[in-house]
Amino acid sequence: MTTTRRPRVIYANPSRAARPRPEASGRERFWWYFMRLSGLALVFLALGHMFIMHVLVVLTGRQIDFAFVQSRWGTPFWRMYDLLLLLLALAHGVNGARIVIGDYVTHRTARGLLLAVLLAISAIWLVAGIAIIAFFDPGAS
Amino acid sequence: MTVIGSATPRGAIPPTRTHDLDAVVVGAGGAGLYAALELKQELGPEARIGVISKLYPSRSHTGAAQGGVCAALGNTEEDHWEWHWFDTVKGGDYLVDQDAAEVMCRDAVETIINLEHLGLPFDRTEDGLINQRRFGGHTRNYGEGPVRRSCFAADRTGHAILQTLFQQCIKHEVVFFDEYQVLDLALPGGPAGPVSGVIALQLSTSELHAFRARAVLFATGGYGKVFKVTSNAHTLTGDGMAIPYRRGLPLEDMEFFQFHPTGMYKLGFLLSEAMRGEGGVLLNDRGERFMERYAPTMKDLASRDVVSRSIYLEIAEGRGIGGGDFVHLDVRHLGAEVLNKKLPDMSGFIRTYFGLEPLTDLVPIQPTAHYAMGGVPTDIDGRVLADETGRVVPGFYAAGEVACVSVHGANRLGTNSLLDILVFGRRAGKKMAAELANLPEPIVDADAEASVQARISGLLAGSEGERPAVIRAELQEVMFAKCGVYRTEELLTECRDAVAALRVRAQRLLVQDKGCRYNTDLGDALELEYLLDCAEATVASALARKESRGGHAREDFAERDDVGWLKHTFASRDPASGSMSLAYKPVTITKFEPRARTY
Amino acid sequence: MDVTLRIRRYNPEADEAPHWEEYTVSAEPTDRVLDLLHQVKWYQDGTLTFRRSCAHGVCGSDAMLINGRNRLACEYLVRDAGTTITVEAIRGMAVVKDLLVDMEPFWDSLKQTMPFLVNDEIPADGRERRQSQADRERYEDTSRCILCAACTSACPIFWSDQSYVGPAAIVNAHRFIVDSRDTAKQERLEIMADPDGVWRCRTTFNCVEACPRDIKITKAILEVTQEIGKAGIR
Amino acid sequence: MINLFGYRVSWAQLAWFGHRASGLGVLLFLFLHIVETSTVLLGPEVYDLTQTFYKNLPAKIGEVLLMAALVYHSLNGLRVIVMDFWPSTTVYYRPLTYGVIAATVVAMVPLGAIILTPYLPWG
Ligand SMILES: Cc1cc2nc3c(=O)[nH]c(=O)nc-3n(C[C@H](O)[C@H](O)[C@H](O)COP(=O)(O)OP(=O)(O)OC[C@H]3O[C@@H](n4cnc5c(N)ncnc54)[C@H](O)[C@@H]3O)c2cc1C
Ligand code: HEM
Ligand code: SF4
Ligand code: F3S
Ligand code: FES
Repeated sequence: MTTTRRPRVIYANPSRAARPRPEASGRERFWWYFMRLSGLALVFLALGHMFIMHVLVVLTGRQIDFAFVQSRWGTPFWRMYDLLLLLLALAHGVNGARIVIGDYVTHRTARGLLLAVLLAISAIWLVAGIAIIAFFDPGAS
Repeated sequence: MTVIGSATPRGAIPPTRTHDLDAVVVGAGGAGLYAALELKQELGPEARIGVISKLYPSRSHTGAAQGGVCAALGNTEEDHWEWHWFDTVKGGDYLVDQDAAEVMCRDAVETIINLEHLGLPFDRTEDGLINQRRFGGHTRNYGEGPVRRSCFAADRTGHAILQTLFQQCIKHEVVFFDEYQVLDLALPGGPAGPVSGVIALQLSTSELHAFRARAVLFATGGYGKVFKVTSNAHTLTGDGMAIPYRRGLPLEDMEFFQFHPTGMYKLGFLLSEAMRGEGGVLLNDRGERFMERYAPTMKDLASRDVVSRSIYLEIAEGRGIGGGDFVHLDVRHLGAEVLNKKLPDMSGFIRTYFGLEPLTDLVPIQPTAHYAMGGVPTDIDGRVLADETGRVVPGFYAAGEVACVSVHGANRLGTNSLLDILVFGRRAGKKMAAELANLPEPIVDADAEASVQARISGLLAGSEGERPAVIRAELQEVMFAKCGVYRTEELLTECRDAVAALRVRAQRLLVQDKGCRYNTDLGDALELEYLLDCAEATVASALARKESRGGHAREDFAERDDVGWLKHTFASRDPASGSMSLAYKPVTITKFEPRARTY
Repeated sequence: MDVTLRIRRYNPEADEAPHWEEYTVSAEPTDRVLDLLHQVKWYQDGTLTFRRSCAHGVCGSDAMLINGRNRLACEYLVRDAGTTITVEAIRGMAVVKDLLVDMEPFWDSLKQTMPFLVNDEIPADGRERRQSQADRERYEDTSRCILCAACTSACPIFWSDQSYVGPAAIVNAHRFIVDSRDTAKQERLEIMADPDGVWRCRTTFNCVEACPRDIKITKAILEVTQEIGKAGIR
Repeated sequence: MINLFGYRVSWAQLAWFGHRASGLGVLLFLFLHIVETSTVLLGPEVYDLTQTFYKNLPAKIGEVLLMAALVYHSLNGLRVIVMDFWPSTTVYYRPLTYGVIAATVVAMVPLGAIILTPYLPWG
């Protein structure tokens, strides 16, 4: 076998004085509850959206086209519905992605960087999404 | 045999590190942890109290205890500590030092209450008090009938005790040196003392450390691993007994070893007395309930030593199952309710390890080496005695199974061991705290450090010899067969010679692992040496005692002999010449005159 | 019968990298995997290194990754393990040598949870504190933990990020949080509400499947979460 | 069960992994969806053109996958929520997990059929 390598002599503090005491985090608590409550809302919003757009449309023999959007976003109810869906899905999904990054990227700076990127992208898409719903003019043709 | 690992043995051992502490506790079982906690509480947070343990504290064998710990709380029915005192003395076949037993039984109540205050999860009565149940040998009004005296946390009382004490030690910031194996005492002035610390091997690095302190407590547990079939953990190798013994200090009453009747066949794990308490019976090859012959009144619930001997006799007369060396425990008739609710762990063991279903199958059992009544002699405050005259070794304390106070005499009652480790662990801690200021400043024992270094280098240097496991297996075999439940002059003489021969062979051990990290192969070799020392003292003491009493049963001297043998054995070995000598100390009798022991 | 043991060996003093080694040992169906490891260590290769003590599942020394799952080597029988058995060290903790891992971070996590009863008041009569059987029952399950680390080292979250305090520590915090005698509940809940505390559990249940004591770990974790909710930690 | 990454994968662990993957997948689609929907601001021609990208079999299969991901994610999310707020239900985590997986499969049969049928070569 190979020659003996001297182990690094470890003079660990045998008392194992504990690391600094962990601190409560209202932030994580908020997001934990948010994921669950938004999830509940999304069951209706997201599944409802998918059902209408991809199932009902077929069953009623319609098409998704500009006209369809026009008629839908002509009513404030559907606009509000889609806005809420957008906000919740984005917040829920992006926070989920944040959690996933936190789980797998343990290097401090890398994690920070990735989260910043995620946040930036999400912000842009959020603004874009709101803009679409807000600025779409159902009267135009 | 070949050497595996690196080709060249490691040259020198890394330099010795020194730690200055106020007091050192060796062993992190119930006894050691309670002592450390007490030291911290007495001396305040500034005190540097170190607990050195070769296992992580929560791995200590105290955690394996099942049944309970007794104290005359009287929570469910009338009880008095004097009754408990009597039971202890009688259970120990009158070899008990009655002043010590008095202290234990009196302190028991306060100690158990204190444990509750520390957070121990005792089972509760309807009124929210600590619940209590019956256990073998514990009686009301000096033997009138069974009494509920055992306090318990389900069927894992030991686990609860160990956890609670470990938790409180964390709270009080006891310094733990985990996975350090103590190899020697610092005794710069010779065996008479004073003790000024210990020398230990850090298992993770193989470095030697010198711990200097004015007071040292040994609480290293038992040595059940000298026997082939035992309920004890692999790590119970009698280190704490062998170390002072090698330095010429005596070991008391080593011939008294308790064999528990219902060990799982071959494996040795305990099947609690509760199995018979609930109605289980023992059967031989012919399906006879043989205990009816040996103990007509108590039958299967006679005391542990009696039942173990009866099983042995059945086996010796060829009525073991299939002529083999085990009998059956029959619990089939207890029903699913009792087995699954009252004895869940036991039923689980049977299912896991035997693949048997206790409801339909007979369970193979055999007596298993369980508990060392003997050990390092101490007074009622844990101070180690240098000889049979009662001279103490300054700065040296012992408590728990390693010690012999003697509260168990010739046979320990169920639940009294946990009580012993708690009461005397705590008392030793208190005494150490009180005496600390008056003990001499610790000084270095350069000789001891050098000799430990030499020992280890010697073991690592050899490239041929026998594997420790081979010798250990032979030792366990011969001790179980010849110094076991039943003993005779002939068997013991053979055993003595066999142990001596093994000691010679053990001078050339092959340690294959030459590395520094967790060299558990080296650990095996060191522990084997300790086992051999304990075996030597045990056999010598047993050979000399020509009577039968409690755990020591001689076929050739079947009767108890109070005239000749109502005394404690002190076995010691002269470190210079290597010759063994035995001395005797009278039993302290304060209240209960020896009487015939019938149940 | 003969059993093939495949053991993942690693000795940083001698090996560049971990590697698998095979050993053949003869065994009875009722032998424990621990017995086989002993056979190898005692009679074939003395350098094989692992922890063990009680040999019957009560001390928590020998959690290992055996046949793809965390178990105690002393509780897993050849009968169930088959004739080819793979053994490696538990995940998420640094391998110090062979099957033995660095447990210090595990103890650190445990210690951070204040794993001890806090209550300085003693009943005036000097007797035990009273506790109803129902209150006692609440921490029965979690007080059975033997600190073997099988759960924590089976948790996928812990595998990827060891700053997660881990199920074992939460189980031990739970034991005190729901103990009616304890007076530091608020403080414990604050600790458990750390970003690396209970929030990181993704209800994967690997811990539950690994626990040799069959402790309902995920239930305990979620009960702590609920208590945090009730206590209104910010 | 299967032995992935050297650790035996239990159904519950698989369920968690599926939840994570489906959540991320849906999020990714959400980002795409916003981009694609933004063309609605550019007038009917552009928007209708983008919509034609969705009207073929591969896209429809993607649509079914998206649907499956969302259905599974929401059912499993509901399972998680139930356990979170009633911890005693964790005892039934195995049947609950099987139930979620089975329900997803069952739900996807008609849903998939509705979406795919018009685009199947024989449909
Ligand atoms: C299966 C079983 C069931 C039992 N049930 C009961 C019961 O129901 N009731 C009862 O009263 N009694 C019972 N007993 C007996 C009782 O549990 C033990 O006698 C008692 O726990 C011993 O405690 P201890 O503190 O002396 O030592 P242990 O708990 O054995 O601890 C020994 C400590 O010493 C350390 N150590 C050993 N050698 C060294 C060294 N060289 N260097 C450093 N550290 C070292 C170890 O690491 C360990 O921490 C039972 C015993 C067994 C085996
Ligand atoms: C339809 C109803 C939905 C429900 C009921 C739901 C529920 C949940 C719940 C409870 C969690 C937390 C899981 C945990 O902590 O283990 C979660 C996580 C997550 N969700 Fe959803 N969700 C829904 C829709 C969505 C949508 C539309 C997206 C994408 C935009 C999404 C993306 C995510 C992501 C990325 C995570 C993180 C996964 C993880 O941490 O492993 N979810 N969801
Ligand atoms: S909860 Fe179970 S698996 Fe985890 S440390 Fe405790 S006993 Fe081991
Ligand atoms: S495996 Fe891990 S994710 Fe939660 S349920 Fe157990 S702690
Ligand atoms: S050796 Fe104690 S749990 Fe396995």
